[in-house]
Amino acid sequence: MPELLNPGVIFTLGAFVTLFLAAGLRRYFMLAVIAFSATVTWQMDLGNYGNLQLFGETLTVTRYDVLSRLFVVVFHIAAALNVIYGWHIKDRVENFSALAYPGAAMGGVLAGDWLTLFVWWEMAAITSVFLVLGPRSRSTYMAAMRYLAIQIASGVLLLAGIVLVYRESGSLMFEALALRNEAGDLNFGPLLVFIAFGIKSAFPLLHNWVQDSYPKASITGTIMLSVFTTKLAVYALARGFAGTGELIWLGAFMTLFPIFFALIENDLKKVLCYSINNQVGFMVVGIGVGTATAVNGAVGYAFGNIIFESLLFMSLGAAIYRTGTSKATELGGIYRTMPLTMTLCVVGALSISAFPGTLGFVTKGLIIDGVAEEHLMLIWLILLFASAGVLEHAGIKIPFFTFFAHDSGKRPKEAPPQMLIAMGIGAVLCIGIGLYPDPLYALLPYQDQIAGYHPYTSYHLIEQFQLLLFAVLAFVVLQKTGWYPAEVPSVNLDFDWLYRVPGRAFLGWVITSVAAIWHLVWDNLVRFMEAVARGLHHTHGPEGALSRTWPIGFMALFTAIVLGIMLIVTFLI
Amino acid sequence: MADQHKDHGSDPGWADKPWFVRLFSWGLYLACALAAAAGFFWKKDHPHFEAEGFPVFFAIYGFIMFFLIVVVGQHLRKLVGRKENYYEERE
Amino acid sequence: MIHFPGLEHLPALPVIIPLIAAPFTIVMRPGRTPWLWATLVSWVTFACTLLLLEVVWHGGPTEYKMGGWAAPLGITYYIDLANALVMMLVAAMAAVVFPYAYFSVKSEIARAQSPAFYTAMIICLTGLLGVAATGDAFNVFVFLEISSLSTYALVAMGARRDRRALTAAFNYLVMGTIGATFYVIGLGLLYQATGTLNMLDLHERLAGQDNKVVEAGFAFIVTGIGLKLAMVPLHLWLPNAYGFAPSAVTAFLAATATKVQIYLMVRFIYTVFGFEFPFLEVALNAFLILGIVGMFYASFVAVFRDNVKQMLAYSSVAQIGYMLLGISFGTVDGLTASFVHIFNHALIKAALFMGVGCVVLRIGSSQLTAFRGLARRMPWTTWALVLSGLSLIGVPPTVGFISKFKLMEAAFQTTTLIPPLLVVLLIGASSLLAAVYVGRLIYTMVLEQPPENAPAIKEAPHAMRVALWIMVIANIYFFFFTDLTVGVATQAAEALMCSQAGCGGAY
Amino acid sequence: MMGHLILRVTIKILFAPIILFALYVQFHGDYGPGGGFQAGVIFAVAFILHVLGFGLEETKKVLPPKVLPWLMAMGVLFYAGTGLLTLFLGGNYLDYDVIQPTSHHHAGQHIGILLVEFGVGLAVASTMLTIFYHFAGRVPEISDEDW
Repeated sequence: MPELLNPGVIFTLGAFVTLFLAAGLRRYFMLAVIAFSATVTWQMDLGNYGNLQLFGETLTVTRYDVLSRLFVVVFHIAAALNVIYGWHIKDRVENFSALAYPGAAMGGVLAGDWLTLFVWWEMAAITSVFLVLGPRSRSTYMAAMRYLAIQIASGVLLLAGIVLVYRESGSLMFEALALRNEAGDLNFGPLLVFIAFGIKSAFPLLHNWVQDSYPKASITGTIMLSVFTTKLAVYALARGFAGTGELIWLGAFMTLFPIFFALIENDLKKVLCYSINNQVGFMVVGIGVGTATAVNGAVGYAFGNIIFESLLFMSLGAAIYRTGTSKATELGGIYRTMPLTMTLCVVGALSISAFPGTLGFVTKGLIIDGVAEEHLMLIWLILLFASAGVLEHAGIKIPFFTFFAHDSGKRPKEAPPQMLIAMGIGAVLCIGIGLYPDPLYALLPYQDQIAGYHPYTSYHLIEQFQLLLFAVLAFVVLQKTGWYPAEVPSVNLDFDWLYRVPGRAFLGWVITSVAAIWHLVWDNLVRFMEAVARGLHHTHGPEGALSRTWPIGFMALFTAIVLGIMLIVTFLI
Repeated sequence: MADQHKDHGSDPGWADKPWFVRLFSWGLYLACALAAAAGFFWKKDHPHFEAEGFPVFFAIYGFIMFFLIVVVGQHLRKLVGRKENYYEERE
Repeated sequence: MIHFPGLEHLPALPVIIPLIAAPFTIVMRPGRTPWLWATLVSWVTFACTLLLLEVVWHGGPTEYKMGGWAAPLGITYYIDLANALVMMLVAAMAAVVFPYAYFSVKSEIARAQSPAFYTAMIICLTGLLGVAATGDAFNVFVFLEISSLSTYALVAMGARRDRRALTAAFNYLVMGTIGATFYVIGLGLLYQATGTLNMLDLHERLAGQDNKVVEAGFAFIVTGIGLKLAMVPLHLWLPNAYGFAPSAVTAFLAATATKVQIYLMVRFIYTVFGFEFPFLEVALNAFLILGIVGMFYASFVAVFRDNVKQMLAYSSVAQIGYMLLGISFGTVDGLTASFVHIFNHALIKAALFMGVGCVVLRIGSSQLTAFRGLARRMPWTTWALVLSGLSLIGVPPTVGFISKFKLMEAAFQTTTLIPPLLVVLLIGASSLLAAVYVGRLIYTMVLEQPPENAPAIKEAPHAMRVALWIMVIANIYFFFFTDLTVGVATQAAEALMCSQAGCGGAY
Repeated sequence: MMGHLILRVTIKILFAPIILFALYVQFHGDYGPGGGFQAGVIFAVAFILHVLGFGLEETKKVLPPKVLPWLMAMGVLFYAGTGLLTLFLGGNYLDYDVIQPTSHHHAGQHIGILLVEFGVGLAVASTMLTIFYHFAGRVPEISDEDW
């Protein structure tokens, strides 16, 4: 049985225990669970564990190898940071999700076979929906249902894909799949799996659930959501579809379009959600390229992104916690009273923009190098362009509009200590690993390649400084000339408009017309039945009792119809 | 949140003071100049693309692209911008 | 000279034992005695069916001549893996539900009626086992009526808690009688065409007959059994009957009654008729469409039900859709999936209805509002409901997943009216609906607060909790150990399908 | 009282012949048309007639309802017990031949079927009466004035 005890299982069991604990005790217990799971993981050697026999197939509950190790490590860090950050939270559901959801993500990362992956995949969807549901209002409820529907759709596609893949290959092991066969045609089973992964990693046009649901969650909920679901999908893509050419273009597009939406978005939470899309895009490109450098870069960047993205979310969250709004138009000028939060936010912003000396710098360079090595000129230019975009919306917009910009007049208190501690740890990791990246590099899957890589070469430094400093210069120029667009309270249409407005209208139309037809048929049927019953009533039966008998009559009528159809059809054939 | 009060502009913080703005601007210009200049002295050993050989490629690219994003991006707002309660009205 | 009956009587014993036990029950003193007796009987019967399954599994189909008269003249019991599995299932459900019933019955049924109640339960068990065991088509009708009549009485006994049980029972009686009549009319037509009632013999004599009489007989039989198994749109009796019956009855019936009818349908389609008849394809297509319609229609209704018993009853109608779907594929895999789901769904629904029964016992209502904050008030019951609810959705590691997986696997291999992939996606989509209504229940139980000033309540009595958790554990156990379910079901399906290709006998 | 006099006298006269006829049908069922089902109903009819003439309470004195479940149970037991007997005598369930294995005239079949038919008759008669007692003894839930 200890064979089965992997972090995913430990977290999940722990989550269920939290349901029964008193509110004050829960947070200590949650930290203890994370610490225990980390110890178990620490002592685990690379290899496969927990092999189960199930209808003649071997399931591998835990596959602890170089690729999954990195994700498990960073998920532990993120889960711990989140518990610390949300030390004040006493909500049972949120505490439950704070363990169950990372647990599901880790279980998925460690899954060695498709079936186990599927289980955790669905678990991640179900446990995270509680986070979206968190504040419990009508709009969050609707968003949560949309979120759940999309996540489950991903699960259903995955299961269908798994069945097909299993039929074809006869193996349930979660290994790399070929999206196309030798003739270049799409393989159907892998395609379904690909789309399932794509939904979770928010491929372009499948991305809207991120912006739709994440901002609806509570502050801590959003931070957690930003970490696990998409990164689990990134891992799954890296495992299943590394080197799939389609991913390069998908990823490149993913890095591009959020930039523009983020620019004009007023809700800073949503800006960060677009940033998630953009960031995952970088990883997807790396996975698509599929060379040792690129994959190292992709998973390394996933590691880094989890740290600095949540640092940004946390600092924004602290501002929201103190001011009660996430709108750029209503924030601003609060650096006066929240200097520490502001500083930590800037660290995160520098890091996500990949300024030298930060976590972003030492990981993003790998992806761009990977692309350059393959001489993919256009992609390379797009990624550089997207880097400027990252600087724009995550590096400048978030700290600038949250803490500086126009003075909103708000003078909130500094963030509470537990938040500062969590953000502080995140910031230390950003800078620490940025300056001394070797421990992170030791976790990357392709050690041969990384051994010869040095991020701090003069050329790399110059290139990065030129790109970023001149971009900042452009910002300053735009700001001074007044060309930089002012923030206005608005909501921006995105692809989700299609299903939220015309789709909804269409659905409403279908429902009303179906209802109309149904009423028509039903009323006539009832009238017909009543006529029949009244006819019988004249010759037989006592007064009343019509309303009582008609359900039976209705059933009898159906029986007669079924029999009639059966007779006609069998006679005619 | 208890101590928030509306008094626009009455209390310019340190970041809004002219000396800081000036210091920041000049610091940035200097850094940009240094970075551009450095491009002429250190060259990449094995450039993958010709563009990489051009000393201030990244500087120009970064500047123009940022400009482009902002200028193009704000026109997007005309296309997709809606009132804040756009969806609520429809639900 | 007295012979002690040995293994050679095994096929008949599961029917005889409860039959003989029933009259004793009616004259017992009300209270604990009839319950103890019924429990004992159910356990002995269960042991017999287990033994029978073991014998048939390893020794092949067995036959028992009633009164020593050989087929086709006499009534014979043919037991192959398909019936053995169904019989074992029915007896197993009885063996779990009967011990469970005591407290539930005590609170829901007048003490003076308790002997009658347990008598009816035992007779119902006799009837269900008889339907499954017999190889004579008319004998099927007799046992069908034995089980149905006792069921009507059992449903009506819910009247003490809710008077509407009487109407429900009456509706059920009318519909059940129509179903049985149709069955007997169809059988009469077949008898006219062949002059035999033995299933095997019917199959042989029907071969090559392609006339209106046989066709009409087929239509009547399918409609009749369809009504009895609550195939959409002939299901309307079921939700009320299950909803208003006493909890123990609902748990027992939901786990067994429709399952036996499904078995009977399979028996008629594959053993008595066969693919030689062109109308069989039509019937299978009808099952496909009605199955899918049922899956969605009933699930949608279930989503909006506020009474948990009725919600689960509608869910049963939806699940019958899955079973029909499996049959409709006309392949070994499809049939296997159906049998597996018969077994698994019995486990799931028994557990769910038993859990609801515990709530009814303690809170006195099966409305969804009664379940609010149940996790804190009755944790054991709640988590049993949660686990079996997950099983209903098909979340691993529960048996529900095995069912769905098998069904999807089977769907992929078929060529039906509807493209296989669409069928698979539809199965997935209807699971989503199951997730919605089960989610509603779980949400209410786990996340909502108990109503203000709710009186403190105890957990359900040990006997009920133990029985409930046995079912829940079975739900998980049979996910990991599928020899009994998938293994037996596959062999049973192969045997049934094999008769089509003509390899070996019809059994 | 006087109004029912003719009916009551008639019923008293018919009561015994009806039961006799029931017995005839019962035992005739061995070879000809008839048997336990019909006989049981006819048997019950005698008592039903009695109720109609003399009232439920009088008949309940003749045949107390308490006895009926026992009779029902006995009836079924006769039937099932015969089967069990043949089982213990070494035959199949309801294989009457083993009752008189040496007989050349299938005496076992005769005995067996008589026993079974008797059980059926008993069960049917008592069940019919139980149902009738319940219907006849049912107090209306809504009194006539409330209609």
